[in-house]
Amino acid sequence: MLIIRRLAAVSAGLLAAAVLASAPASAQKPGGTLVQITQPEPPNLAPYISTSGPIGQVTAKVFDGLLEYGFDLKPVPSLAESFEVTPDGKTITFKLRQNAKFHDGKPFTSADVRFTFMDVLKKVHPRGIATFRELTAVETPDPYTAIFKLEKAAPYMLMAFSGYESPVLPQHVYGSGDIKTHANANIPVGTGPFRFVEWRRGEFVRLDKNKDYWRAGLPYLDRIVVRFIGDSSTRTAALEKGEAHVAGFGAIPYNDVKKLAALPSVEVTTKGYEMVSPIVELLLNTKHAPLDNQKVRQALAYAIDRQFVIDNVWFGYGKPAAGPISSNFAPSGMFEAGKDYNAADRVARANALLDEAGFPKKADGFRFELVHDLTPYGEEWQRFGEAVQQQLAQVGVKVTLRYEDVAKWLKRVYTDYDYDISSNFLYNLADPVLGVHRSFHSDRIRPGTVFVNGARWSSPETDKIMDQATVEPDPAKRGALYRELIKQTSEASPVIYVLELQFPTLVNKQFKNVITSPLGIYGNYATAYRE
Amino acid sequence: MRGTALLFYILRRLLQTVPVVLGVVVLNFLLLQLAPGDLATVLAGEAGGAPKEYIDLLRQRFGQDQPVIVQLYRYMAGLLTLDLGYSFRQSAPVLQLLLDRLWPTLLLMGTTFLLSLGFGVTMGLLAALWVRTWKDHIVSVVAIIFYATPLFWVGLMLILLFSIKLGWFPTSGMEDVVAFNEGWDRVVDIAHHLVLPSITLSLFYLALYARLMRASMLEQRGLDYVTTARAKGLSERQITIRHVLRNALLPVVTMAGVQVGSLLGGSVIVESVFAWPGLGQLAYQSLFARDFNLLLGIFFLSSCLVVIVNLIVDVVYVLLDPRIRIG
Amino acid sequence: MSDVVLTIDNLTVALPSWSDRRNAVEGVSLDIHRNEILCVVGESGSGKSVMAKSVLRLLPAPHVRVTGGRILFEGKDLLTLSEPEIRAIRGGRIAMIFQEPMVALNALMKVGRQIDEVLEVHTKMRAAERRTRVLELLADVHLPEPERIIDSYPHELSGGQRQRVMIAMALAVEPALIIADEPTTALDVTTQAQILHLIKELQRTHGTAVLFITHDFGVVAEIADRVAVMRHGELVELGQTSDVLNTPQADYTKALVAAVPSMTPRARTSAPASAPLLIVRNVEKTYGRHGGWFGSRGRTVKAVQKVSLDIGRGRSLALVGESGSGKSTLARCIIGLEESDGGEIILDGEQISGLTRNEMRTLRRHLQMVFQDPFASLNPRHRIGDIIALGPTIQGVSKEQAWKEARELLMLVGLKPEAVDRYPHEFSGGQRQRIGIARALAVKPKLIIADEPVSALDVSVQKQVLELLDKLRRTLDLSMLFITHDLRVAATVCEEIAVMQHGLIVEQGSTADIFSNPQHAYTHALLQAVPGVAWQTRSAPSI
Amino acid sequence: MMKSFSQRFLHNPLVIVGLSWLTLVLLVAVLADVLAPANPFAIVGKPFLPPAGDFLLGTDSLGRDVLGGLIHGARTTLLIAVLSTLAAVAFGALVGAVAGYYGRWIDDVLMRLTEFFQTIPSFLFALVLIAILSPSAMNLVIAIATVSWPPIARVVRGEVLSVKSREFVRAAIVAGQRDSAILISQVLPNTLSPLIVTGSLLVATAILVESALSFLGLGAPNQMSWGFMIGAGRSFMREAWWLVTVPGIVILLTVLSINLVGEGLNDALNPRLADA
Repeated sequence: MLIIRRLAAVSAGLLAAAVLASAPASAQKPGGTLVQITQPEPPNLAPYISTSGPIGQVTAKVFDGLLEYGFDLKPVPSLAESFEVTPDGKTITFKLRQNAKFHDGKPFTSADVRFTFMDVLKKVHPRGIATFRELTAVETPDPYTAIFKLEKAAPYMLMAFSGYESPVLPQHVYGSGDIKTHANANIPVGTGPFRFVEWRRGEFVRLDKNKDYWRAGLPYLDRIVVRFIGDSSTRTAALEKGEAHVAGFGAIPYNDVKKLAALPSVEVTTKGYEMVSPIVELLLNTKHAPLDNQKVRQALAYAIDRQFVIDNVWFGYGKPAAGPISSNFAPSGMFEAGKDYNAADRVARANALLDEAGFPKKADGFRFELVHDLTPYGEEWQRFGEAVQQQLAQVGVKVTLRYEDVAKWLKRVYTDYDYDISSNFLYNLADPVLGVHRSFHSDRIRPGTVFVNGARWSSPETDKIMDQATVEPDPAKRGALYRELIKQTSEASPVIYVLELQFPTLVNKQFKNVITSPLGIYGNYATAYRE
Repeated sequence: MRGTALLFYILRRLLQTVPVVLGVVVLNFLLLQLAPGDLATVLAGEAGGAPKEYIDLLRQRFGQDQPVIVQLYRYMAGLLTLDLGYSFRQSAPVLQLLLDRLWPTLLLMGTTFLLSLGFGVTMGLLAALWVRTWKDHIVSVVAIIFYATPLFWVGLMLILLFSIKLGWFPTSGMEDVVAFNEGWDRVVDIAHHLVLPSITLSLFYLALYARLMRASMLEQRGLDYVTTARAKGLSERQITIRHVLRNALLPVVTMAGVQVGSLLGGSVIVESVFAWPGLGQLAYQSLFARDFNLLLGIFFLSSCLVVIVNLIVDVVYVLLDPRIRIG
Repeated sequence: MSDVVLTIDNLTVALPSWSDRRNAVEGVSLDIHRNEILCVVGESGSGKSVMAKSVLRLLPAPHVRVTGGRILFEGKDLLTLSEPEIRAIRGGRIAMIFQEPMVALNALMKVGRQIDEVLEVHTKMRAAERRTRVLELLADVHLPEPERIIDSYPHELSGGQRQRVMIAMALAVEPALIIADEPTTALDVTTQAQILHLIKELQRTHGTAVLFITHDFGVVAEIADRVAVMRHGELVELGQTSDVLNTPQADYTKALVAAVPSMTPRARTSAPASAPLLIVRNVEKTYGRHGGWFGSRGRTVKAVQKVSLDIGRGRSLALVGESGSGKSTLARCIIGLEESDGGEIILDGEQISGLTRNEMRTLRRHLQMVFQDPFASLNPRHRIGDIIALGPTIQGVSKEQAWKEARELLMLVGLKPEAVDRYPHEFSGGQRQRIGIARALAVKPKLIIADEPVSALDVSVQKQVLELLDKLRRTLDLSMLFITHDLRVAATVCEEIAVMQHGLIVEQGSTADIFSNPQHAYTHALLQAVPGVAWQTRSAPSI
Repeated sequence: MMKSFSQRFLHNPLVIVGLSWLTLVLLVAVLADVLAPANPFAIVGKPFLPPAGDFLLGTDSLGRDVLGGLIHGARTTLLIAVLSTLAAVAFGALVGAVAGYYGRWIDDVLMRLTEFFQTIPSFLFALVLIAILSPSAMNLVIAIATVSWPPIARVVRGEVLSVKSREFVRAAIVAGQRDSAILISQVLPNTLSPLIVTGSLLVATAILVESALSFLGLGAPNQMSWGFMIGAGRSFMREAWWLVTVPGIVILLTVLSINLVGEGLNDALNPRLADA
């Protein structure tokens, strides 16, 4: 089937009006400073070499992408006014906006696009190396046309053009010198609605309004200040006192979110993570006995009380996961519930499976012992580990917890594979090719590469399904392939899917229109305003 | 005469500290090599996973593909020219990062130092003057409670009471980031933010100095020269101020020098509770990010800081005590 | 009487509840007259110092306090004065001089300023006038270069100079009474003589009354107009100096006077032995060679310079000198506590200098030592039996045998054999020194080195210990090297004397020769400096 | 004659208070399995039950019994603190004794080493050690001991220096005792009292360090300890005050008691200072 989608060249003002249809137009007066809490402090402000979450929370306001996305995950125009995909899926032609300028006053042209994708993202961007692997060239017949040439069709690529994922860089700034240690790594220059002013380390980044933004009349806010506060209860206090206005991605402890939600001044939303779709999982080392036994793995999956974890560890901000693919993909037909590990008699089933597998309970009530390596990402992960420890104890599995720092843990799980169980949360991202394949495909068993197939489970069948889905342009066929993948992987259970995390984003009610896309606080806040 | 002697003494002491500081750096360098995992994996981890090519690229960039001895040699060679390397994680030269964070830490530590020393000495002095009265008991009990309370707990309780319930002080940070104050307003604003963290960090040391000062005062008051002073007809007040105080200060000065290192350690906790943008927080972050260049830089800087403060303390000691020979 | 300056009337001072006796001073009454030096003499624990301190109410309250009596001064009872009133008297009308000038002065304040304080408190003089006065005072106490001394710190002065500063301080505002609490005890004998002379001179020129506390009858003989003898807090005897010294009435006074070591030199008791037991040849020792890695080059002190001496079998030699003369260093070199830098030490034909600790071990049985401080020389955590038996067990004697011998030794030194099971703190100073002697004897040595063995003891105890040492030496036919600063003691126990000064032996010979005809100026000065030398050579009680 | 040591020690009311609390904590630690037989990590009730209900001190964020945690925590906390102190005292005393007794270059080398460790901010150093070794009870002991021995070494060295110049040591040399024997039988026993005082105070410091490390999330994950409880409860400070307050007060009381007893020991061992 032939996909030609053509977006009407909608003017920026019209687009804004359309998105903001629900808000009363009279309230949108310019001015105000919005304070966002980002945790932890970003290591740098170079989103083209690092996809560390906090970086994007800052730089998505400074850099635009070629496209943005609606809550339905459909592309909307940004620096590209429109694009066209040839039927074979091997050529994408972007028509670029003509009035966009970088913060230093130089105009934005197709040369910048070619530089960004060919010289930077494809070479040094951690995900870009994979996402744009099929990209062979960017042709620039004129300053406002960029033609992407692909080796093979890559339908997922179209989901990766946001300012967060693929920021468009000015060639005249980043083009000279080594991009990996570029002087502007911490002084970002883009076309976005806010320009970078100052980064006082340990304290804040200050972004001021870009007066020459290509969307006339935008942004409304005068300034965005991104604050970094190391201690979680202090972050809560800052939000409570109105010293800060926006926080997301777990910056506020889940238990405090409930309390803050009760305040008249704070609004809580779980929207804005549709292109992220994080899933909390327990990774099982399928090469370690007894976890090489499928029955044992299934038994462990049954033993987890998902609702308890959601209620007591994430304080309600999640829903039970039904497989490797998030229910956020239901609209595109790629989601279906897998094997039901949440059945009412799950504990009995778990015990039965373990007996069957040949691990009877011994005199002390335990069948065998495992070590659980906790994700060193904060205290809820520790509590999660403690809850899992108690739940597995109920089916006779004795668990010892091990807590190491990030580097040590990553090395243990993804390089040395010296672990039994580890907790983690992985993003599904905008497409299963980007976020899901990495957990199961045999070509993703790569010692030293993190957040890939650490379970080291693979089968020729699932490899084949994924290879087909990668290049399959027909959404319906892709959907069917992925539903089959869900079925097979949840039966094999190399990974126990616990819950779909619903990050709460807290916004002070003085501010409106802050969360306007599936990228949430990775958005650019161009249309946010203060009442 | 004595001035030049003092200068030579300072120079000689500085020279003596060089091997100590270098030793600390080498020790830490080797210690950090023992840590499994490296910056490349952390960076890749934070990026939510990355291809192997990318991780190898990072390793090569960080010089981690070289043998340890080569890395050590390169680092030490750089150190001699005050080049502390580059923090790849923070994308900035280590020296610049350190200098950015140095002054908030110095501000916090300096304030704490003065607060704890000033109030501690005063409290100890008063307790000694009121010895065995109810006032002495109150001061002593307060001091020992401060001494026994975990730092972070005090910080949390102070935030709860003074920021959240009473709203007198800001919860965190070093200045109001919405207002962007300039000039005098900024000074007032920073001072306002400084109150709670410095009190939190001060309490323990205040208690320490108060107790030491009290004991030292009492010990000195039993010595013969005090009896001499009394036999001269001096009032107790004169005896205390002219004779006992200076003698009693000597052990407190020594202790204050010893405690500088621990003060830096305590600031890790306080900076984390109050989001104070200092070296302590930077150290904690860089440790978990395996940003070794930065961490080594922090160790280097804090060793220098400790050594310099110790030197200052020794100089103060020399000035206070004419018996110390510095020739 | 009009010239009575101070009257102590039935004074009683209570000790804290946990002390071994109730009162430090019990019902003491005394008068001190104008232009008079009254010596209060007594052994440690007699209450003499407490009495002196109670005059100016300087007792360590609240534990030690006056519970009865009056102290009348210029018509007022000092014990009932208000704080400001007593402060006006302290340093103004009554001044005090203490025993240890090093600790009695504030180490962190220039001495001039410390004298100046007295003037500041008690006069209305301006700063410049006060400075002139301080300089005058420093000159009055015969300190050289007052302009330099005034800006010196106490540690920059010698012990004698410091005590002169204390005296200048006491004289600053011409007090009616000076209380001197053992002001010369910490000083060397020649310095002591100078200070005593100074006090007497100043007292005569100013007509001041002086209450002088001391334990030494020699000092009494030297300086006192009248003497009060105290024992256990009570006044035993009070009278004119010559009466008390020459015809003491109370038994206690008699015993004390008798215990003062004689100035009569001891005669040679036996013919010289054929070969000396100990030969010391050209021994040298210099301190301060070792600097730290980065340390400053310390000053070097030549403690012992090419010293030679012999001790015959069964003979005793006294090594006499003041502090810093190198006598103790020489003793430590001989016993192997320090390594000499040069020269030879030969014991009974065997070279012992330059031996390692291990090589020295078997030779230890020939050579033992009695230490100075009976409180520091016994390990407080060991039983007496263990302490005495240590040497023999190291030499290979069985533990049972060593303990059996320890019991016998204890009897020999006049203690009960049961003492083996007790700990040092249960014994008095004299008893401990007896234990120290028993320890030295335990390995049956040929030579004993006694390093100031009686200098920390009261005079009556001192006499007993000296007698014991002498008796043992003669019955066991030991040789002895006796280190002392006190010529009187040396004369009591040794038939030969070597005088040391600045690391050199300046004179050596039989005690009798040296006493009757000193050759070296320093020996002469030492002899002259012995306090009460005139009185002692006149009436010589013998052992 | 002064009052005996035990008289002076036990007649101090503050010492009695401190000793009573420490005895209680010690008993609880020893009898933990009897007093609270359940696994302290076991989820036994609803989360966040306030104190004085079914659970005397309430439950925590996962429904674990706070009282049970305190009881088992006493064991872990004391064990970590005491073991690390013992290790620090043993090592510090060895270094200090050897440096003080042998002097010269040995002293120089060892004291440089000590200085070295004192130059590195100790808490930071402990953090690094834990990060490298990974958090566990054993590693906490190692880390805390590693950063706390230098003061002990200094105290012991100072004492040894003063004791070794005393005459009874010379007497032992003169008697022919070997250096090692002198160090062990003559010198070290006489440095005990300052060592005991410093050591007892070090236990208090160790408890504080352990709880601070736990607060930063570096406590031992499989042992219930007071520091762990505060670390786990700090986020819920406002809605469940007892989670942080109760273990915080317990730590405070314990550290306080150790200090009181340590000071009492000091006063009783050095009567001169006490009477000043």
